[in-house]
Amino acid sequence: MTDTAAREMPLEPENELQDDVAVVDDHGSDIAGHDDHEGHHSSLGLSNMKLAMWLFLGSECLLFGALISTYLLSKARFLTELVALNPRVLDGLRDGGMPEELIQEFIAEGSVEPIFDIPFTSGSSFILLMSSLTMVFAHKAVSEGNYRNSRVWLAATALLGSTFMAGQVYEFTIFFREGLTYGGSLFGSGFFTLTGFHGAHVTGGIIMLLSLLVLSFRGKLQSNRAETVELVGLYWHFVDIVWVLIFTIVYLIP
Amino acid sequence: MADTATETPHGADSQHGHDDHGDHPTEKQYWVVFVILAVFTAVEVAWSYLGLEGMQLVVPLIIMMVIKFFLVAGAFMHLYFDLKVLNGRLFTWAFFGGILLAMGVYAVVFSTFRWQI
Amino acid sequence: MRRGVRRFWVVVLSGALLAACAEDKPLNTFEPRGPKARDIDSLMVWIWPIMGIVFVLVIGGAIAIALRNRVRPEDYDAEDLPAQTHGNTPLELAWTIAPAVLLAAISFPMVQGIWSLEEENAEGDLDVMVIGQQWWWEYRYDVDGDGFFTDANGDGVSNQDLTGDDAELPLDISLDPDDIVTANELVIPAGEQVDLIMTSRDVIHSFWIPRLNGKRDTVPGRWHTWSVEADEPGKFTGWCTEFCGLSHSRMRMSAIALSAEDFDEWFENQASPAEIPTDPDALAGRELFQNNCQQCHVINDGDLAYADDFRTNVPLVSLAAPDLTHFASRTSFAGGVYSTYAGGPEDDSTDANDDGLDPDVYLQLAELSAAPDSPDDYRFNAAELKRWVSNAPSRKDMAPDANPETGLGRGMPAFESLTDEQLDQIVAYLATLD
Amino acid sequence: MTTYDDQLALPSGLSDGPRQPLGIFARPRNANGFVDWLTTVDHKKIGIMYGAASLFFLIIGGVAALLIRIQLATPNNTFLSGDAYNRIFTMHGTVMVFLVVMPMGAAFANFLMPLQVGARDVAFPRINAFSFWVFFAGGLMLNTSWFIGGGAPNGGWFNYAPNNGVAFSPAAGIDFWNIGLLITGIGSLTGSINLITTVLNMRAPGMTLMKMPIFVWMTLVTQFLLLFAIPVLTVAQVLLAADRLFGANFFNVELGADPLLWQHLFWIFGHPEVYLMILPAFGIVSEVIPTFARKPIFGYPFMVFSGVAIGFMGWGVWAHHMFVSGIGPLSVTAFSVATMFIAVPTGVKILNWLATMWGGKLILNTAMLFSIGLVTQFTIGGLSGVSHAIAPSDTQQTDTYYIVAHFHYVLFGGALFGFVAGFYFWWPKAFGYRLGERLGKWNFWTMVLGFNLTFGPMHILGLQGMPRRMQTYDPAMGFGLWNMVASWGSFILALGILMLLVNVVQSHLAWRRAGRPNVGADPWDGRTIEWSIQSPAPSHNFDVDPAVTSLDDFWHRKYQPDETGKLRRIHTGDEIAQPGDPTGVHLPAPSYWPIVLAMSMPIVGYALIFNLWLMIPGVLLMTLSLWGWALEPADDLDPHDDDGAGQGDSASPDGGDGATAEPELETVS
Ligand code: HEA
Ligand code: HEA
Ligand code: HEC
Ligand code: CUA
Ligand SMILES: [Cu+2]
Repeated sequence: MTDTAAREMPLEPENELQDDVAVVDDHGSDIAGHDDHEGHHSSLGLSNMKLAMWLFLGSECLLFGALISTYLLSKARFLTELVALNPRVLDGLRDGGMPEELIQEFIAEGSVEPIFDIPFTSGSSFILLMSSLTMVFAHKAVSEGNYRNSRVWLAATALLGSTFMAGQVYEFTIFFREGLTYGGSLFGSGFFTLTGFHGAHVTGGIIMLLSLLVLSFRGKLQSNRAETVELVGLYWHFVDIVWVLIFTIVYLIP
Repeated sequence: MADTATETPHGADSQHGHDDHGDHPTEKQYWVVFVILAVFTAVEVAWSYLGLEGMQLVVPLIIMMVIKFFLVAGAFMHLYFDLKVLNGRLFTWAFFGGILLAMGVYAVVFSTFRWQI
Repeated sequence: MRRGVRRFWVVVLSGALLAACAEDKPLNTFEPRGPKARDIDSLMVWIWPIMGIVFVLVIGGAIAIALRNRVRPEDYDAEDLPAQTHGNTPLELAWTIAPAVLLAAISFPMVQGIWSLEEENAEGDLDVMVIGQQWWWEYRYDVDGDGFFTDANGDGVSNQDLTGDDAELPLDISLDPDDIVTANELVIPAGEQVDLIMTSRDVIHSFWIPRLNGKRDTVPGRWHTWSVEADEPGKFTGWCTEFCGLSHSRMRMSAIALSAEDFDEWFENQASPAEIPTDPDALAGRELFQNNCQQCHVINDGDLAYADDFRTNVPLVSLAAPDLTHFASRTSFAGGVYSTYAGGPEDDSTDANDDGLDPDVYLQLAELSAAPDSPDDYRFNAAELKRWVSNAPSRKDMAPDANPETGLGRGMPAFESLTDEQLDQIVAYLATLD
Repeated sequence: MTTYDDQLALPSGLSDGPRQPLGIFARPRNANGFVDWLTTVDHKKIGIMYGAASLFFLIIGGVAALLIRIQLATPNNTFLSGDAYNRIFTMHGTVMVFLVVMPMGAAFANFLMPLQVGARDVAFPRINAFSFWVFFAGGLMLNTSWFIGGGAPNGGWFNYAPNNGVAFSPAAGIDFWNIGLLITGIGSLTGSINLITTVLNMRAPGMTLMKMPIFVWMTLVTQFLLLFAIPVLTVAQVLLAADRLFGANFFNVELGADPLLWQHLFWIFGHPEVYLMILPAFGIVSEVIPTFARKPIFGYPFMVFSGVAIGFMGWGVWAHHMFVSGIGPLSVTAFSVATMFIAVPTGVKILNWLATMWGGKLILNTAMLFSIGLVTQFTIGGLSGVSHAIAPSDTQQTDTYYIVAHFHYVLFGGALFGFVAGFYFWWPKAFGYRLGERLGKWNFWTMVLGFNLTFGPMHILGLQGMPRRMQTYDPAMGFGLWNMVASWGSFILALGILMLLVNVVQSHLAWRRAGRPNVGADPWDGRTIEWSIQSPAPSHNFDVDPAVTSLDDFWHRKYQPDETGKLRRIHTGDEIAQPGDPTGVHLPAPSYWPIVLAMSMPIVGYALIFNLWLMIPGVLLMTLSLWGWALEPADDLDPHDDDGAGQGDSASPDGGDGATAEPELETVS
């Protein structure tokens, strides 16, 4: 039992700091691969964490692929029924409070384009794209040991991400007010689910970035931790890439 | 297959030391990539306003989308610069394997549905 | 010859499979009674022997090797190793390529089979609309023969619209008196390919009459085509084969093939409205029906009024209940679970799934039951029907109570308020509907 | 078989099973401490827990199966109501697939794969613990639906839309199915990432990919299948949850949805799923057969590549479950042909196993019998699979008992037989004693008999037209006889499985009575490096990194050619086995956070189903545990254990170059 107690004894922070092995990881990952030195090292000369992150992203491709497919199918089926004036579909939109002109516009154009505000979304897409740039700089700064810069870039990335999210929330409310509800139509369900999932990913990324920032302010984000930043970066870029797809597929292609 | 490089006797890759990517792009290169991305985005949006339809609209948009995709993956996510490790195959496969699989599978799904719009 | 080959293999494969050929299995897939089913069967006649050979080789081989090469524990000698073969690339390539070649060969007739199953009948031939719902089948026949069905709004929907790549999807498929609407029993002319245009009102079902063809799902919101053809007149049993909820196991159906003349006679009868009964009991039953049943069921006797907008009055998920206009002309009810007629030659079960029914008497059922000549003749199964009307959910799993989410129920409710006498009157009325 | 029990000369202090030398922490290997199991991050313990959990769920699923068989024994039976029947077969299928076969695969992958690649643990031990607990939590949650929320799910294991919507299935059962499996899916996903990383990146020096044991290869393929398949199911489940809980319309036909979307998503997952259930078993027999044939596996590269090919092709055939769904003749043609060709790589495996046995000196012990059982029984299932692949004939067969026969032959006769073989084979490595051979043989023959009596007749029933998922049938349909036979068979089969459980208990007791004799490192004259360490495997696995130079490395160290080229045994396994000395090794410390985090998931699940207020404790707990997890060092730097591992070689922080260095074996006094 004493053994157990010893095991559970929390570690002194300083101790941990010096020991670049016991990396505290910000997004719940583990690093045991690094710890048994005498034995294990990587067969491929890669870091386990990084490999794991890439695998995770590979799996995310199928997730977003399925969501995008669902969206496309839902939109197509929605428009088919709408153009055929299926009364239930019309009722669904009207119950959500969609103005009649907008509905007629949908029908006339056979497209959901009228509800989108392309300039606005282009702006937020650009912001998200920009955050990828700041993210690489953050990583660069950390690996070069430039702590001041790293904080600036991390904060900038988180800020840009938050701006994007704010834009999305704003967009959602606008859509909602225009009568595009989650339950009112197939298109609404598909659209909000896809973009909502993406938004949840961005939010997760922001939380990671903020955690990094906190670590940095507590002096724990030193160059030996560059990989952690890189991992967050990979995730962040991936989320950005997904938006590149969504922006084109959902917004630009009617 | 992703394994040729792993045939190297153990420890041969130890010069990779801490990690696997030697040369990362310079700050300037990042900026260049970013500007290209930004330009593409602008062109995309503009294109969507040209009032084109069908293939004329969709194909260029998709092409630009794909280019952007690879720019981010290649430059920002360092896939391009990881080419040195394992001849770049491992990460590339983990990730693009997922993408290719997703594309293949979902394309087939689509082909089995009726499309009217 | 082909039959001979098949018999041979069936016997060889196992004695047990022989039992599968026995005649008393109404769903047996080994007994094609129509060209489509025969196509499938004749494809399988070749597949099973091939599989049988592989089976014998692999399993026999495994057992033989195990027996031949076994070493008993007492003879075990750690030093005495067998020859350490690591592999043999040509050999392995051979058993990679050989099955591939075999399968490639099989795929030719297979692909042909796939497409031939899809072949539709000629323009102008009989098409029947099949609608699955929890837990019974509805069939609609195009009466005026113009290739159009009518939807609830009276708009014409061409069956051409319902197939092919640009199918329109009319969602409101509800009952319309202009078409022949029947339930559970698909009546077809023998020797003619009948195309089925299928959909569902609620969940996915699957239409399967094994002796006439394989199965095809009926999917809500989609129209699928499938066809059946019977060589000879007869009754062919089927079963819904896509899990569709509570009473999936009680969703059966049958196809009844009639000779050309009989079919015409049947068709004419179905196309005309039901007769208003003269018997006072039946008349009383008719009134009870109007008050209790009409909110869901349709009986078209020219006089009987029914709800204009049928759907809105019916608290049913599927929005429809079986059309009872010619109820007594059908041999089974409640999703093919109960017989409308009991008795008949060599049979007095009330089991709808035995094929004792002689299709030659199909059209005379009602007459026979009204005035049976002998106890062997068919008689209207009043007892079972009465049990059904008084408490249907006890005869078949259903959930007539409304779903809290949708306010809709599934199936027919119990009518405990009806007295015994009233029930008899209703049954008497239903018996007149031939 | 030669036993080594007596000839063992263990280093002192190890005679009673390997023990940690004095003073060094803390991971008592025979910990009867409950807490130790809850907090362990040791891949072996986690593997054992996966195994135990899957056996537990096997009993639940099996009892459900027996209820099914009782109900179907006679026509028009009323033992179960229609409603109860639907719930029971749904739970039977779901439990067997998701909570029995999948975790059993995970059990072997976890316990064995790190040992076979010569790693000290998996890449992310805490995540590994989390994977297990989250699977277990999800499984328990699913099973609570027997008691709460209006009954167990009733939509069938593939739960087709729109029958799974609130309009048709208002009770919460479907939500349990949906959310419960969503939760287990999280475990599968994290597990797959973890295990792939381990295989790719933590192999012993010298173990190149083509020197990995086949089981490791199959694990790799399996985990890749999981990695890519789980997200597809996740999306399907998210869509369903959105529909059921938040009023979305993805499967609402009235608004134009197409229900086939569910089928596509489910089977894109579902078909890779069936291969990821069978491949671990294939891996297991690929280890067992060479060992007891005393020959190397025949055609290693073919075995590897056929496994990989099955993995790839498994992605291109999902619509063979939809041949009658109306996907159009072109798709049917493509999928039909693609499906048939999966028989090719699978056939290569079958024939290569036979070729391995050919000319061998077979020791037909229980593990080997079960392996041969797999080869034969699986082939039967595979051949009926090919007959479904022929789409026209599938229109007659689909949704009949012929399909039920097919998948029980591949799942039970394939996967489970393989797993049982694995139990018998690796039991000594996990627990230090063998399972009894006598009862084992009884176990095997009872199971073979019961199995074939149960599922053999289902071929006939299916061809006679008996549809599946039928609560009852009419006597006039003529299904009575074979159903009765199958029902009897199922009880014989249950007896067979019972024997396995009895064998476990009995062998354990016998071993205890005999004073816990040590079975030795290498009880079967094994081929792969997991046999080069003590049994039961010490918690640190390897004292020194095993340097691997060839396939079946351990075997080659025992047997070498003499001058004449004839193979001679130069060592027994125990002579060259590692003594199990943990000095200088330090292991990741146990942690509470994985289990706590995992337990927060079902709370969130219940919140979604019953009351969103429950979200608050659920999310709080989740945040707390994530927080705790993040702040907890993954590593326990025990002050005694300052072998320099921690701070010393900071030049190579992740040990990338420890390769050539001799492991430090300082003795700590
Ligand atoms: C472990 C799981 C597992 C495995 C390995 C397989 C393997 C195969 N399965 Fe099976 N299958 C299931 C589990 C599995 N299946 C389940 C659970 C279902 C039902 C789901 C449900 O509806 O509930 C199902 C259903 C199913 C269907 C759908 C049936 C229907 O619902 O209509 C089909 C159709 O093609 C099919 C085909 C195949 C084929 C071709 C193989 C092949 O991989 C088999 C290949 C093996 C061999 C062929 C034997 C060895 C080969 C040789 C000895 C070489 C020589 C052989 C020849 C030349 C033929 N399976
Ligand atoms: C790995 C997967 C697996 C396994 C091992 C089994 C094992 C068994 N299965 Fe099942 N089965 C499925 C997967 C599996 N099944 C799936 C996926 C379905 C489809 C579900 C659906 O349609 O949705 C299905 C469906 C299915 C049906 C069809 C139901 C229907 O369509 O209506 C039947 C019918 O007989 C059946 C029977 C059995 C039997 C008798 C066993 C036996 O082998 C079980 C034997 C095991 C035990 C009995 C437990 C252990 C025994 C003891 C501990 C002994 C002591 C205990 C007692 C005696 C109480 N299964
Ligand atoms: C709420 C709607 C509803 C009401 C009211 C109702 N039924 Fe039904 N009825 C159904 C449904 C639904 C079925 C189909 C049940 C099945 O087979 O699954 C059915 C089936 C039947 C059948 C069998 C038809 C066939 O061919 O299979 C008969 C006969 C019948 N009802 C008679 C009656 C009578 C008589 C009454 C009134 C006393 C009545 N029903 C009232 C819904 C209703
Ligand atoms: Cu309808 Cu099953
Ligand atoms: Cu499959």
